[in-house]
Amino acid sequence: MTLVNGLRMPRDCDDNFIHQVETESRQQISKCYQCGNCSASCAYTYVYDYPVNQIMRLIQLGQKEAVLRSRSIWLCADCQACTTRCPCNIDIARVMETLRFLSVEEDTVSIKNIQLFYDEFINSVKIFGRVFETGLLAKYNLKAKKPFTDIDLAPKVLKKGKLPIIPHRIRGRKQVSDIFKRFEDYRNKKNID
Amino acid sequence: MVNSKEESTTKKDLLIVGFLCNWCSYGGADTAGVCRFHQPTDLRIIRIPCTGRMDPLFVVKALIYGADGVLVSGCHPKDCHYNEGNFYARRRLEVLKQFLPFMGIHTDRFRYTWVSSSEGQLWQQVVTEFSETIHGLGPNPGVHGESNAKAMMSFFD
Amino acid sequence: MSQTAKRIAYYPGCSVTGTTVEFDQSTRALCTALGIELEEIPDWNCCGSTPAHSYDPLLGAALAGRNLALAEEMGLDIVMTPCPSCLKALKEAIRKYEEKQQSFLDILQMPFSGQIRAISVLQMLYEDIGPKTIREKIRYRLTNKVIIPYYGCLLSRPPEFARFDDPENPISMDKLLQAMGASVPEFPYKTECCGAAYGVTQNHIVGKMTGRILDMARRLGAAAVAVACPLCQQNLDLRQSQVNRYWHTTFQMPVVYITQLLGFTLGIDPKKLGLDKLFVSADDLFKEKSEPLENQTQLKSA
Amino acid sequence: MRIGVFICKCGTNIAATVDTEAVARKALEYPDVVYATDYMYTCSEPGQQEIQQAIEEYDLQGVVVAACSPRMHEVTFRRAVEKAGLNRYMFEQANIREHCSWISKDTEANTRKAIDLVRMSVEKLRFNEPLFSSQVPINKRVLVIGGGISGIQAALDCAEGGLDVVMVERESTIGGKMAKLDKTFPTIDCSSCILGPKMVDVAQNENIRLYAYSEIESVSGYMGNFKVGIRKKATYVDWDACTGCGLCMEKCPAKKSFDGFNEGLDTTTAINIPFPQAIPKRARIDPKYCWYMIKEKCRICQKICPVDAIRFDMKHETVVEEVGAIIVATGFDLVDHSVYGEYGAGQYPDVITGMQFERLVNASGPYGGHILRPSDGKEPKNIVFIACVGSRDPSIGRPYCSGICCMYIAKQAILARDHIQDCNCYVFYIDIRAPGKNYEEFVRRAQEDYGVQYIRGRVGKIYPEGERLVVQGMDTLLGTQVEVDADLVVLATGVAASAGAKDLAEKLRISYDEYGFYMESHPKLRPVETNTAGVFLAGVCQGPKDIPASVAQGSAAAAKTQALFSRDTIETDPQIASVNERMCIGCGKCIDVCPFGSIQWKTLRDGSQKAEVLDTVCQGCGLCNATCPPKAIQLQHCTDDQILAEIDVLCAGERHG
Repeated sequence: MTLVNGLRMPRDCDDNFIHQVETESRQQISKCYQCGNCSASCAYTYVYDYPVNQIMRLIQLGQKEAVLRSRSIWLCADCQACTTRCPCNIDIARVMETLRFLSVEEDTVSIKNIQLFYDEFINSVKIFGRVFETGLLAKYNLKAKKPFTDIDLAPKVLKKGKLPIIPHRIRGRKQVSDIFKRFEDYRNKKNID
Repeated sequence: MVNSKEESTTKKDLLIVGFLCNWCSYGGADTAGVCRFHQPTDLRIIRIPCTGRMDPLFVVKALIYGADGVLVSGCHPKDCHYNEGNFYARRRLEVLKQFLPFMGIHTDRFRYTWVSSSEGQLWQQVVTEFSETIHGLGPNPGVHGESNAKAMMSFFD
Repeated sequence: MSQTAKRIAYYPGCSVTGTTVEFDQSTRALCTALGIELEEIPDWNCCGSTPAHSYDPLLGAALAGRNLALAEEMGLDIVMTPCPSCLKALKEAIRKYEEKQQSFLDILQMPFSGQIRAISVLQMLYEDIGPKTIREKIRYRLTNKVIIPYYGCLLSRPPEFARFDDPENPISMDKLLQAMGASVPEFPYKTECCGAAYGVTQNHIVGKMTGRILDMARRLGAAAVAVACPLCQQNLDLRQSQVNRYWHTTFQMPVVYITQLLGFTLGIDPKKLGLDKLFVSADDLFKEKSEPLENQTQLKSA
Repeated sequence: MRIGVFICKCGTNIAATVDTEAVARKALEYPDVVYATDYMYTCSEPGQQEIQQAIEEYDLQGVVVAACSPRMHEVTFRRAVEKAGLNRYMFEQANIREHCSWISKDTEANTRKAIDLVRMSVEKLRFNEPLFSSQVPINKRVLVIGGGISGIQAALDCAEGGLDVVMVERESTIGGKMAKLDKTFPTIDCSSCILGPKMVDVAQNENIRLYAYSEIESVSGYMGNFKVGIRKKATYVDWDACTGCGLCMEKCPAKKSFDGFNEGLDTTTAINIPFPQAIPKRARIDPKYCWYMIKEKCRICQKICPVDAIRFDMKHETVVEEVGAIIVATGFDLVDHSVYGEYGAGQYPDVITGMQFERLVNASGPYGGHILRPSDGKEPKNIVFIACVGSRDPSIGRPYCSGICCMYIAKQAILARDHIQDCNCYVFYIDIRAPGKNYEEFVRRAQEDYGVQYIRGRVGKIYPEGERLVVQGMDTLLGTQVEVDADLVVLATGVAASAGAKDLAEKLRISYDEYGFYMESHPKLRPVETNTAGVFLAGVCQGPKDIPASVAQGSAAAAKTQALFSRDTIETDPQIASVNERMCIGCGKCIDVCPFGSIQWKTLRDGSQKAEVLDTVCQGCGLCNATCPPKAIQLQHCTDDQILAEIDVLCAGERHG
């Protein structure tokens, strides 16, 4: 048994986590009084492991592990329904976004496929400056060990000449990769202090 | 926050005169007391019916006679027990602020604020902060040049 | 409105250069016809989209920021993009600039004032052109054709971020469609999510989402669904076959860009509008053109 | 002056952190102080006697008590010194508890502070002068604004006590919101059956003069003597002639007029009596719909009215009533749910408000008591109730709980189950607020005996699907989304301050909170008084409450009025401004600033204009005092001299010590 906000519970509380989420998202989580409107409005609740309102509650209790390892934060499509309808003016979508990036930082991403896709996406941007969809999709599907997903669509798409075979490389690739570099430096500095 | 409160009491007291309206801020100070909210001891409170009663002269006199700081507090705008007293107060005290420098008085030595009778916590905060400010400024060096002060007085009389 | 050509910075975004190229085509064609000078941001890069933001909002902001900086360099104060998620990324960048200016600029390393404004194609059509002008300019009317306006998530949400239209019941597209003579029923799923990026990673989700939307559209007797978002279009159009498999349905619902519809009614050559790029053919919709109705429309506008 | 100083230990409350003995010793050094001591509990009976004895013994002319806050015991001690033959205003109290002993543990500093505070009080006291309150006669008539249940209760209680009552009602009938209700919780007794008789009493009680379809135009004067301008709005029917036979309603062709009483669920005629039990039962023409008013033809009502009471040329008129007290019972409005786009923004006919539901189930309602869908008149199978619509919602600026919704939807669900045996009722709630007597049991009954489904969670969206409405909600206890195919959705719209509340408040010079609810004098101890003497509050105009509470407050306001009127004159507080005519330059600044209009011009024999304070109106805020250029007008017991004296000793003390 450990104390969570002075409650004795069989789980750990990370006060720093609450603070971290609030500063990064610039939202006051304690405003949430659990009306459940976010979950009611969310189109994805049925695929979530924790509905949004429970995510908010978990944050209030500093349940870092549970939150950052949850599938929900990755299944959120950022559709803004929750934010639009929250009676307490909490920008919930932004909180979810914050959680995604915190979970990347902590390397606790639950849905590997999504991380895979995102990594490929970012790589594509790093290399070409833009997203090379053909390559991205192919590569992703291979790595995701499901090379035949959307295979049914491929011919159609190609017929319409919609998937360029050669990636477009922008001239400012250097500029873009520099942005990445400078960002990494910033990241490292932040993590040090 | 806490330790800052501790030290401000251990320092030697300076003199802060407080003018509090009977209905909101005086009650707020009472509430703070009832809740035992720890506060610096420099403040001496004069009870007035309403901040609308505040004659800028009072502030000026206090500062000239050697008070190190003056704190005026009343009801929040729109909550005035007498409907609009605190609006008049705001207008007058704003003007007063403009004049303090002419008397060689640091404007930070004077502050006015709104605290309701339920806001004990806020009152503790206000008192603590203001006392710290005043301790930061140190004792009131007094008015430079009697004549200057006289001039000011005549302005207000 | 804009008699003297109005100059706007144009940010196409990656997806419209590939899978949804017709949105790009029709947007350009339309703007030319409406006397709006689109200036593509030279050598623009990917806005970072959701992946970059999930990686770290600051990275996303910086990536999108480069495009904004370039646009400012062009001396333009408005950047328009056909893709709502790009739009969000651009706005996000402006917000980050306001919040974490220093680190933002440190990473971007480009002159940026944050004065630029980002808008969607729909916003431009509705606010800068407006239904009235459109009613005057169109040559063909979509008379007695039921067309469903589908907005998706991001065009008007969240309110204080989008600053456009009503978050719960947007009406801009409705008004535009009505101006084109179409009959527009109340569509309850206007802002329901289409499944967004899960087409790729979790396409069963998209199946469910889009299925509901298409079903409702059919029940309302829709001849087509009008959209203003490449992602929505892809999920509804490209993936319609998947939806049919998922739900054992037989949807054949054309999903058309508002820009294509508008272009058509203005009499722009369908080729230029990329109508042929749609997966579910919309030919029936455009087949029998009602006669040009200058005089009638004149009366209307009078 | 001979002054006695009493330092209270207040047990250990003060003594623990203040050296009271030292303070007393120090006090003896002050000018005029002839006696000083400390005592365990000065406010106690023996404590007070101690003071009185000292007054005797040392024949004191003034007393200073250093103890708790004067807001606590000033009155007590004033009474004590008065008993001993002093003028009660020859007393000052220094607050060395709340402002000293309780807020610091540093005994030294506290003692120093206490010494200063006592010093200041002594100095102030030296300038005190005996004050005597004057007596003014009371006009023993009371004005009740608002003819809802709490207004009615207040009026009847006052009339019962033999007072003349003037009642002003904005609508053309009294009864307010309660008249529209079908049943009332938690007893399910018929609303009009319990309200009706009271309405009749109002009509029949010869002590009550009722101005229906009238509004307050102006208020002047003060407690005991108010002058109220009442605007009688044109009804276009001579109510002295009209018998309420209703013939005109049968014949009036403008049948599409808005029916406010039925919450717009039905239409009525342009000339109409809101409902059969209306009081007064008089017809009124709605100019927005009357054919003759819009297009100059028709006049059928005029032709058929047996007592020819129709007056198309009727104008508004203003009457003035003089009263001694005012009871404000202006009630409330319901939150406009059109702000909720996700609930259809008021566009879906089958998404209705709680009040509309009341009309639906009511036997005298549009469907004669059958619950039917407004859209197609079909009987609903699935009825969904949504709580907290417009309550607990900071995003629309209403963070407060409306207090009544939880109960009325429980009642309505029960009624629905009673009317339609095989219907399903679902209630989406966030928390159930059922604090009243038998309330919780009532809500339990809804669930246990009537099988109402309670789902904890808010509804995200309502959208039409075919003939039905899909309600997309959340069961937060289960952690899953739930959808209901509803035939009828009832929004438990919350309580909002009445539209005209703020204007009226300005006229009455009473204050209101940020939501427009009127402010009581003290949230706990003065719940029906306002800060304007002689103006009392009753009902929801002061804040959300249910019928029992509104009635109780109505009676309370009546009781306060009775108490006020039980005397023939009122004693005025003498701590008010007074003008020194020799110094007054007649600039009139004080007249301009006075928030209460309590200063007027006075012409002296030499014809010169001077300011004059109306004792009974002045509230003693001192605004005039601070404004007066020559300081001719002084707030007694808080004069410039007194305040300056306090400042002086305080700072002087500091300078030399």
